[in-house]
Amino acid sequence: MERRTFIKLTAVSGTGAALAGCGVSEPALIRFVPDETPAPGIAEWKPGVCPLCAGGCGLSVRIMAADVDTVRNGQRGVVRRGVAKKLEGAAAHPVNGGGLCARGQAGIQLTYHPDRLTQPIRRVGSRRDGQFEPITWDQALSELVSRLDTLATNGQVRSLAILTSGRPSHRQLLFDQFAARFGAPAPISYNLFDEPVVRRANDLSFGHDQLPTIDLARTRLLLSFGADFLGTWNSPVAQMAAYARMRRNPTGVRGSFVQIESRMTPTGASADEWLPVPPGTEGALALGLAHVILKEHLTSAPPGRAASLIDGWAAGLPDFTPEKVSAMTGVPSARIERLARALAGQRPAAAIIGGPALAHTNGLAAALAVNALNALLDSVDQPGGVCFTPPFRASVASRGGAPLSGGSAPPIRGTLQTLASEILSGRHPVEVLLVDGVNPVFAAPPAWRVGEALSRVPFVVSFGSFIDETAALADLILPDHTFLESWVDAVPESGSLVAVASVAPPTMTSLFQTRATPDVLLEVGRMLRQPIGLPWQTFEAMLKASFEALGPEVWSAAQKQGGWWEEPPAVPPTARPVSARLPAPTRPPGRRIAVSGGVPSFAPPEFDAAADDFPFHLLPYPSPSFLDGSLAHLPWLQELPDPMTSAMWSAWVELHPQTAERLHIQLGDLVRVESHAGAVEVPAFVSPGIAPDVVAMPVGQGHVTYTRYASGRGANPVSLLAPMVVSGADALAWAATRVKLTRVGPPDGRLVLFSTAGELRERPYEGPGARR
Amino acid sequence: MTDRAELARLDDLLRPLERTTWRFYALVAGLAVVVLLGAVAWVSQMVIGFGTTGIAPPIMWAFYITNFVFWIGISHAGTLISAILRLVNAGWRKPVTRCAEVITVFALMIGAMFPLIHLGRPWLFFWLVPYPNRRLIWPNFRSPLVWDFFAIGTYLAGSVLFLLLPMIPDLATIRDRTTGVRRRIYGALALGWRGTAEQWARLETAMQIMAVAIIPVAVSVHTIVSFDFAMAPVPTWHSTIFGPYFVAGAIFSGIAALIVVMAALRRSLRLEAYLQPLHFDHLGRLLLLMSLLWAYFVFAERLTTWYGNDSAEIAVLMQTQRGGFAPLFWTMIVCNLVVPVALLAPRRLRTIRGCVIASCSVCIGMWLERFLIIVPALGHKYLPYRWGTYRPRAVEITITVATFAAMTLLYTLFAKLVPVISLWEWHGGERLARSPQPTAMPEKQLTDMRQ
Amino acid sequence: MPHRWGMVVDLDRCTGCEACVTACHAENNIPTVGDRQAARGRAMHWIRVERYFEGVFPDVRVKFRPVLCQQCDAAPCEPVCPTYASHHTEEGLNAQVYNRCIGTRYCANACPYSVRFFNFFNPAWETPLHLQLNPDVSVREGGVMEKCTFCVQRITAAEIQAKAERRELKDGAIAPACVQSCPAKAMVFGDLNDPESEASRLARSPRGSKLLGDLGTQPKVTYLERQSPV
Amino acid sequence: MPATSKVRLAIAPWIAASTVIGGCTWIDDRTPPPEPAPYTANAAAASRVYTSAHPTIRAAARDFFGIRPVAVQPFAFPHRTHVEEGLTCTEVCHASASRGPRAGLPSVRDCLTCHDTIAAERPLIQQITALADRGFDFEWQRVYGFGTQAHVRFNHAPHLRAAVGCATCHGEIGRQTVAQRTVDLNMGFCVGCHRSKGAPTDCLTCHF
Repeated sequence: MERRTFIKLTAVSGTGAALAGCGVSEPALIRFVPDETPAPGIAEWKPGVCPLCAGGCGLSVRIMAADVDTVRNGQRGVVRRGVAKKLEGAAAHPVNGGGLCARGQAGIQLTYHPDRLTQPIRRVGSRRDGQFEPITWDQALSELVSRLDTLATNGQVRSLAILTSGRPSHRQLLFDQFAARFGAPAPISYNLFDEPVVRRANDLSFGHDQLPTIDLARTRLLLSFGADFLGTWNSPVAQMAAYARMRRNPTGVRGSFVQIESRMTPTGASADEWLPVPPGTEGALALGLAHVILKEHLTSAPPGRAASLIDGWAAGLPDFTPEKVSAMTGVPSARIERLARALAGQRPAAAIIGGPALAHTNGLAAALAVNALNALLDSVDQPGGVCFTPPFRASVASRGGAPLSGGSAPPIRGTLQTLASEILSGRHPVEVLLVDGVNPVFAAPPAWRVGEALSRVPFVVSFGSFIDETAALADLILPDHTFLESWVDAVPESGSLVAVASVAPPTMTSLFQTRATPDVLLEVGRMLRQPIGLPWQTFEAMLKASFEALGPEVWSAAQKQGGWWEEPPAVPPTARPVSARLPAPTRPPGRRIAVSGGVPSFAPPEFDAAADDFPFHLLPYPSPSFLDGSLAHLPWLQELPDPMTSAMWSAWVELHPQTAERLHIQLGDLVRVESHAGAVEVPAFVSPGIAPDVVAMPVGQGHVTYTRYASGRGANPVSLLAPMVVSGADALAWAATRVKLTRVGPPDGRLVLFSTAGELRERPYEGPGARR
Repeated sequence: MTDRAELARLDDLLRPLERTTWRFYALVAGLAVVVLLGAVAWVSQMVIGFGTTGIAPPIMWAFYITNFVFWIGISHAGTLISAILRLVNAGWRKPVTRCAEVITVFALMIGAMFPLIHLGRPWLFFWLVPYPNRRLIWPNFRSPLVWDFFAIGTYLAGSVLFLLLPMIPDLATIRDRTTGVRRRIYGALALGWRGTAEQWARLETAMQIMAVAIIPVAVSVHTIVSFDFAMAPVPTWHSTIFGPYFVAGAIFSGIAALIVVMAALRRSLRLEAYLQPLHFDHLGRLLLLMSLLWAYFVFAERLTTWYGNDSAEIAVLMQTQRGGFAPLFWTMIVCNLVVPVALLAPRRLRTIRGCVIASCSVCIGMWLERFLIIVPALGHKYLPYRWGTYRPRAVEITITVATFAAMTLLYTLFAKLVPVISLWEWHGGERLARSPQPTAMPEKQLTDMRQ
Repeated sequence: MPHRWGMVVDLDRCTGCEACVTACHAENNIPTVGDRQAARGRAMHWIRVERYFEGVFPDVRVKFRPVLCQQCDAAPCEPVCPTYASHHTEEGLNAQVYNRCIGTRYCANACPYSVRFFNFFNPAWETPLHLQLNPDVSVREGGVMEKCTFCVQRITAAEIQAKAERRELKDGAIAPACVQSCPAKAMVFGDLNDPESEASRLARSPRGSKLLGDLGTQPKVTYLERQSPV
Repeated sequence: MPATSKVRLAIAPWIAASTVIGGCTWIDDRTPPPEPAPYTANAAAASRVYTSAHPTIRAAARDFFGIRPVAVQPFAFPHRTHVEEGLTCTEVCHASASRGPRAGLPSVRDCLTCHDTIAAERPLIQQITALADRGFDFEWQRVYGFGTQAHVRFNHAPHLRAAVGCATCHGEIGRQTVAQRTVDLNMGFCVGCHRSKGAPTDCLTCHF
């Protein structure tokens, strides 16, 4: 039934469960004796950890008493207990320092989601018609265990595959060790907007296989090549906090930054200078800037390894004179020179690269170019420059104290693409697949045929709390506690200048018959015919072991403050290496250069199709509300207006006014976006902030099944992506697809705007773009 | 004049009261159904929620307030016509007055309902009324809505009196002609009228006082209605011209409504002999005058807005003149200016038919005018990010239509129970047919009339 | 001297991330209305981030501006309300008294900032989403107007606490949900009657301006304009 | 015929006008209804919704006229006995009243903190113990308290700190066995007291 209608009905004959403190009498109901006795009306704050992205922000969770519907030995009734009411940023946490993004705050709705799985379910009937039946935990666990036992007895241990989000944490470590001890290949992680290219580049240039942490607070001039660092990229909350300090700098100097991209992100909107360049030419611009600095001898930085990776650096980059770069990028050479001089003149200055700039065939080369530029500006590991969060050494790691993140060397993992192709080709038969916290069926390009591959796997187990496209293919779903109901941890690889590991105990008892996945994993390990002997009874024990190794009282302190971190170094304004006092890179640098051939030098980007039949670049970007779509089921985020378009509950395609005029497309018109890989129909949003030859679509909507709020809503641009690869790093080049547009029809109400008139200008009847 | 003529006229005017055709029942039944539908719509709106209407931010007032202003405007027919004409003692008014006053009363009753209908929680309307309560709170006397409450209350009371006073002798006449229960009812209503010289004298004085008193009330009422808008800092609302502008518009639509009603009565009740082309001609001239006056106000208001070139106000101006509301705006101009002038300025077009067509178009035009004052301005306030538009839904349309049905129904029932043309005032009315003296009329028209 | 609560929004820091919007929903029991109602412009966001484009490609700039109730000293919404549901408190807040509101929606028309929101239906939460509702804040019903309260429940709680501990309220002791959540610390809340409070200090900044100040509504929210690079 | 012509005359133009307006401001805002998820995890939740609406129109009417449901308690708690024993209201049973906004109603656990020893042999107490053993708690009905739509956010603690005795608002419950509503907590009652004590009488003091 349509949501609004039954709300109307309830208004008439509804089930007005009375709010605490109301006089409306309720039919007498059963009340159970509470396990805990929270004082009514008095709030209690407990620490938490936000698991929604890799940022690993610390939370402060507001707990208050409430009457909760529950079932005890078959009887429905209510019980008073403490439940989470609000999530706020933990003030002392080194990553987010009190702030919390919209997504993190909406995370509380994961726990209270009406479509959340309340107990284990097992698929009945065939895959894809997605019918499930509830079962008990005993049944569920014994089924999983028996499957694993069969593998063990048949010596097929390598045909157990595990898919995880791959975010550095003890949870991930547990999966790794489970796989290792069972004899299975290392868990494969997939995340559409993860930045393997940056990690690779940083590894090559600086020996840090991790995302960078920009010391924005002290930067005076920042060059951002496509990195939406105030919105969705890397560790947004940490970067916004630092950005705020940069804007109101203690030294009194207001730092400024230039955003280089082809579609204006919210970050671009906050930039002092917005510099659009054609997709895939960011690297050229970086090298052009380096050229000028080198030619004019504006800096005297020693050429580090980063520089040595760039062809023709020693010769002063002859192929990247301002004129040549201007020809490639369309940026006037005068402007290039001005920027270069500004960079060299205003120290500390830094450059970062991320997002679409890396999602081209030449992404790695571009990243290396930017790294070289930073090296040239002597802004690596310097105040106000590009730094790296020191590693957190988890003593519990199998290879004795290998760091969890930050220059870590996790076991060489396969990729989702190879896994899928191997399953389909039968080269690597996967008998059992465990999926935790990822939805590759939704977020992988169609050419990889992930869905098909998964349905070839005889037994798929999901630990998700919701039925998304991947879980719908599962044979068994073992719903996890939410992060408020269980032990949760995160070891951010970036966002902090000091080593940090967030950890928090459960803030409330679980609402439903769910179980914490790490504990389930440990229990399964014990129940196997040959137990795989993970040394911990519970996940809590594992965390305890890990943190106690840091010192006697660390564990109790960490539980209270929501994590462990070093004291921030008191840095005097004088330039000295921020991470000088930090351990050197964990491996001999460049160890893995050999792994996948040589270092690519900058080449013009390649695209999947020719410009004449597919005239537009497709730019899929992480939705500010849903990231890669994993949060599309939260009503608050669905109704959160998109910052640039004010759209709610919708997907759309952004295009330039001239493009729209040429194709006779107006705001809200239905448009068919077609690539080699597929086609979708979405409403159009005409935006001045995008290049005429680029169309942009937010990723996040277009779920086939993902609860009542996201199912069948909008379209998914990932289904248009061609399987282009970033050369030198086996990562998906998700911005290298070309598309064509055709107008399908008039607005049909799919585009829901909060600014209902779709007004773009503050004075619509004056100035450029006036309607008069 | 002879008794026979007198009696014949009485029979004429009382025929509708004494004889009832099937058409009457059919009409009443039909109208009652429509009114009932309106009631159902309102109840559903209360039970399901106000959201069943098309009203949505930023446009919080639309159809209901449009109807409110429109009906209050219509109500100006009665007082202005009868009161002013009474004071200047224009003889030709006499068959017209009661029709007009009845419109006033009913239009007010209907108009006054809309502020209630448009409430989010109508069952709490009594918080608008000042009365000592245990909450120790009074209404906010700074709010124009509270002013409305008093103004409309006064006006309603006044115009009811104004209608009832001159009805007393007629009720007495009916009492004398009927028997049984009817006789008792009309007798009660006649308040023991015996027609003594003293009573006549008192009635005359009372009418004079009422006539003088009611005019300022009428003017103030619509001024205050206009304050509902003028007091809010909404682009194009916050204007000093609104008071007179609204009053003029009210009289304008009032006259139009009166002409429509008179024509309807004339045909349905066979009153050709009483409501004569002369009356339509006079009212037609009045309508023409008001049309020009209205046009002047509109011109003045829009010119200043355009010349002032305030970005917020310009936005509203553009919306009405060229934007989404342009079709409505130009329809309004045609209905309120082009049609009336075309039909009423040339004398030979100023026939009954011509007047009626013009009046209908004015009624439509004036409704649109109220709509166009309210909606585009609300839809385009200062911050373009929150601009929006409005689309009515079934509930509003049903209730709107129902109120027009209600008006017709009330009028039909009234005409069934009381002669719509004052019996006793006709004495004067007839004199005019005998001597051209009080009104200078061409001989030809007089002769038409006599036939 | 009574407090006079005010806010300062630094547009040089605001990144349009809308953390404040979600924070407001979480704190103040603001319902989600669903796609159909939202399509009719009935979505409720007590605080919103307005976005305006300036210039044409490639020289485009965007202006973000968080707009919430400006808590005007001369508020147009107050005199028009016939029942005092919208009225001025001693601490200078524009109170919206839900139980006194009869739903004339006159205040919403009068408000130049369009920050008042009307409950067109009884708000509803699919269970168990309602477990998140904040017991310190009313759950409004259909037919009443609502708007930003500067998180009066937090103000009251802090004042009661201070009174209980027999101490003065410290500056910065109170943070409405939006201010607390802002990752960029772009918003500052405080007592404008205390010349030393950070809020009043920033409000005196030369960058400061009031939204639609020329209307004479005397807002208590000050916007610090964006700066251009040195 | 005149009748029908009258109808036409009167109504036709208005229908016309309505349709014109309807047509002109028409914007198609239909949203395609989302496909339901193939498996609704939480059938109970899927069908239920929490709303501030009155459950029924009758309930709404009763609330409008201030007719309160008579509280029928699951257990005849003798307030009098306990108060005469020298137990104060906020000691155990309504402890949170002195710390926060809500007084709270005691759970059976609170009863047993004393009664597992005191008077444990009395039949009534044994009833309670039995109830607790079966894992059930009292579903107390509120005697005082305000309607949802009164939007009163009353806070006990400051009143207690201001030495406003419980009896002021709750009557002499200490003399009653089962609590009865003896004081009519209308707004005049509150405002009167606030005025007399010089407490703030601003709407926002209580309503938010």
